[in-house]
Amino acid sequence: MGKLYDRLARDIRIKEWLKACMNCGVCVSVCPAAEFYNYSPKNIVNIVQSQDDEQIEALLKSDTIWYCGECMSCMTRCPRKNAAGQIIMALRSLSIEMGYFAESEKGRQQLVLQRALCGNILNYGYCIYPRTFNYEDHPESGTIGKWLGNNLEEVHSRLGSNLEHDGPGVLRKIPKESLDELKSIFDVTGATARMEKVEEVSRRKAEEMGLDMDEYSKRAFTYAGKGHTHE
Amino acid sequence: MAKDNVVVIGGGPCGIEVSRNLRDMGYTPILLEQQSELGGHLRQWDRLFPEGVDARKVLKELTSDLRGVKWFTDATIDSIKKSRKGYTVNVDSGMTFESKAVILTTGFKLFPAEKKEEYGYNIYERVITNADLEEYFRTRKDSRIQDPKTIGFVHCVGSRDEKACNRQCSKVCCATAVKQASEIKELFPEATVYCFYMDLRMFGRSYEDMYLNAQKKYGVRFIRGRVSEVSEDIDGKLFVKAEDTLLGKPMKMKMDLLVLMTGIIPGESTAQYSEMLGIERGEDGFFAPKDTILEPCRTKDAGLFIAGTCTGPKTLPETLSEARATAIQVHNFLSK
Amino acid sequence: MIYQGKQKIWADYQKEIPDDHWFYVRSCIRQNFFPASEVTMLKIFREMLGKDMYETPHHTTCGGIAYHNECIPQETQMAIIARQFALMTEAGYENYTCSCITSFGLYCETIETWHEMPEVLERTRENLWKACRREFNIPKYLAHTSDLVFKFRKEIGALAKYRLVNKDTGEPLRVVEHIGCHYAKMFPSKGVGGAEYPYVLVGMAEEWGGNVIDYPERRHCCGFGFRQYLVRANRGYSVSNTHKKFESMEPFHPDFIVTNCPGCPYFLDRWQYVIAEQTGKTYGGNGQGIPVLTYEEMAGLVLGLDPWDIGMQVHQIAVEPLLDKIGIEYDESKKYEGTGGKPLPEPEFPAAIRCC
Amino acid sequence: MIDFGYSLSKSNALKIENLDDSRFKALHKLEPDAYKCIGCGSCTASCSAGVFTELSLRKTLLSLQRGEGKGYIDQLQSCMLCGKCMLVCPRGINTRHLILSICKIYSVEQ
Repeated sequence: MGKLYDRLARDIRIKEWLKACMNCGVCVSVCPAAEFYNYSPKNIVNIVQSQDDEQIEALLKSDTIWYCGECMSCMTRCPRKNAAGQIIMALRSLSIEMGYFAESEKGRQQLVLQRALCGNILNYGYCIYPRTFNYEDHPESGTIGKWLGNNLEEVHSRLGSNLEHDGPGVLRKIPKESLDELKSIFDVTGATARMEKVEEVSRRKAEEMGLDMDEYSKRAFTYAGKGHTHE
Repeated sequence: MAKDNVVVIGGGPCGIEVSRNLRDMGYTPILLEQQSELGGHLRQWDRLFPEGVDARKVLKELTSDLRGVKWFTDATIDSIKKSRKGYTVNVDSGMTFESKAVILTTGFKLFPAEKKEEYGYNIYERVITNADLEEYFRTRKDSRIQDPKTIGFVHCVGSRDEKACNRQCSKVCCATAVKQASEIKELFPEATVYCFYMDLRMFGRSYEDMYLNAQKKYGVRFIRGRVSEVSEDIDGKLFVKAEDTLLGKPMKMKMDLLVLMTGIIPGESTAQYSEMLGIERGEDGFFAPKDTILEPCRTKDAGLFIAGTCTGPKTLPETLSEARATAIQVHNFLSK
Repeated sequence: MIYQGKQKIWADYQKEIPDDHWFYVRSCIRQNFFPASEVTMLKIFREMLGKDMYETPHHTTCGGIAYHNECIPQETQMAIIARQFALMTEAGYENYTCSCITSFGLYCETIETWHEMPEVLERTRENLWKACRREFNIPKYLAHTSDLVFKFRKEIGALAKYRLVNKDTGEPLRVVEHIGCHYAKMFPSKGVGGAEYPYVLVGMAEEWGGNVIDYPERRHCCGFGFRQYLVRANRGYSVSNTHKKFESMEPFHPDFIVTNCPGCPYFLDRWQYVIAEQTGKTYGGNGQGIPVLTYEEMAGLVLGLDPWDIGMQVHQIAVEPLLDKIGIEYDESKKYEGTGGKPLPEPEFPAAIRCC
Repeated sequence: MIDFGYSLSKSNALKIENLDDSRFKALHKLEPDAYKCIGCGSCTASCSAGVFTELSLRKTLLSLQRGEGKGYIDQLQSCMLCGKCMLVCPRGINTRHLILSICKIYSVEQ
């Protein structure tokens, strides 16, 4: 029994959601990712179930574990009460802890996501925040998205939001002491450490790739890589 | 010399066969069936695997000579009381029987297909069960079956499925599916027939030939993958998803008919008798015998016997053999 | 389709939802993209139904989107949830309702884990105490806000000004309901109607006069997929999954789509625009799209609230054809106004899809 | 036109209702055993060429049954007709003959 598997086995999500796969394929047939990526949740469960560290390490360094959309459709259907989606979350966490995530295109997206999402949480108290949601990164938000962005205060005020004001309501300004509590939770429960780890590993990887951090982030955000069916 | 009464509860093939054998050994079997006819599930079946023997003929043979068997239909058991002398069995009609031995041949129930919600039985019109299809084979009447061009058989419906609260293999459904797939192909030679299986359990003599025949003679296509969900398209056709696991690819297909192979689960009365008589049950809900290998028909209670599918999924010949074996066990017990 | 078969399943998945006094928490995505939906929800419950919905400015994101992008560990996620519960406990409430489906799923999952593994609950209590000096009770009842609207669908129906009926033909509108994946797929028993045939939106739409469509890809995810949308490189996954749903529902000619998840209406709305831009295909007839509503918007419309008050103008897909079908009155000139009737510059109108 | 930076992906799903199995039916005429495969994988496991290439007779035969064909026929080119698969097939399929028939039928249009 290998070390990587042992670490995985300590994850609550593996304890709860890895039983024994019998390869029936129901997860694959409902999986949104399996339809559009070269991807199979069943194969992932099988590798973890094999407890083979060599294969697990390869998986942790691959694009494969980052294809899942975590819709958890697999969880509803599995006749053995496995949950591929939850198992994948444990794999992703371990990939980050080991620093393996930077070895794959999809894994390298972690830096971009972390900066955006953890930034929003710690600065504003929201996962998504209008001040950091740029039309340039989101042309799919449409002409209305652009309009909303250009007239943010007016439209929100018209619709009854409390944008950046005190008191309750939509997009209210979350009090400083509450943001401090979130920061404190991050420090106590390992989120801050994870952020530092991702920054550090990404910095090293960028260096290795001969990119500065902006180029590295931009590439991670835009480069689709292999595995998409249209390529 | 008149020998003892033996009460047999459950008038399916097992109960009938055990009664006939006891009768032949000089006992007076009292066979109690809660339904209005003897025969159990066999009454609903058309032909039997592997050779396709007519189920009606088998049932007729089994029930042709019941002289010396006191059989009662519409007989629901009120209570069974144990005393030092044996058992007192009270039937709701007011009858009471005394017996030193009681045999439970209470049988099984088919998994209620509607519980597997994602397959849409009783929601999408063209989803039927193996039992419905046998009924159609017998009567040729079912408005849901109208010259289907694409037909699917879904194995393991309510079996090998923890979400359906049944982890066990139901044993006979694979063979039934292969039999039914071949039969429906005989009725609709132009149709394309698919079987969705996880493992094909062709365990009995000449079952493998039945499978080979289904492939070679009938062109039945076997897809290794469990159906994940069924829905209905605007034209009324079924939309079925599965993975072809041997290719590693998700599949979507439209079908005119989908047959759910519902599995064998413990009968309604199993829990009730377990409670009434203190018979242990396994995790799967079936009666647990005293010893699964050496004493499969005995309970901890020396005068109380269990036989047939109330102790787990079995084929018909296995059930009948067990019935005969149980008769001997009962005889040995009563002769002591 | 045999309707009675679904009714039997619905009967199996009843959910106990208390009548009043909820601790209310918001959804990140809804506040960003459909802010008026939460405003409408509170207006209906507080002003029209006279219910107590308590909100504290101190509540925050549940962290769910970050968690599902692996940006924060599970332990952080649980502690943030515990802090929300602490706010509830301190405010003297025991019924907890959230506007977000990702949150709802996480609350269900976390409570379930705490139940299965008491040592994890203990550790969360320690973490929260260490980080925030707070203590918490687990809510007695947990509901998504769509559960609440479902529960009061008859009361809302009694106050309704319009019905989901085509005013010209008298026919019920054809409604596609779309349920957020994390509503019941993880824990079917936590959702009204279960995971396979959820009843929460069907119950509303039918009560208010509509006719719900069941199409082959109904159960399928909208395609958000967290990082699959948030990172541009992955958005092919997201748009392709939405595309699959539209191709599947197209033959049924839906009049509109209603959703209970904050993200889904955004994706189902915006991806129609992208599909039109990229392939020229539109799904709503006349070169238009199929309007996608939140359930709060659907409730607001039948209650006769002004479409521009409840935020129908922040949809990319124009809702006017739907308003016209129902016979809802609106003033087109007020669509793009700011506060106090202040005119705002009009948005651009895409060429590939008619957005009025 | 706006450059979104991505586009619709092609579905991986096999869509059986659009399946064109006319060629497989033609193959079946030549090879009555074409449906007999039980997918056990013995042929692939024993395949001399499969060690060095992607060749898998099991997958090829199954894909052809499902109306696919592209790519798989090219793979068959690496078969050396050594016949080891024939020795191990538990269903006694004449796999060498089958491979030749597949090439005959499927290479026509390609």
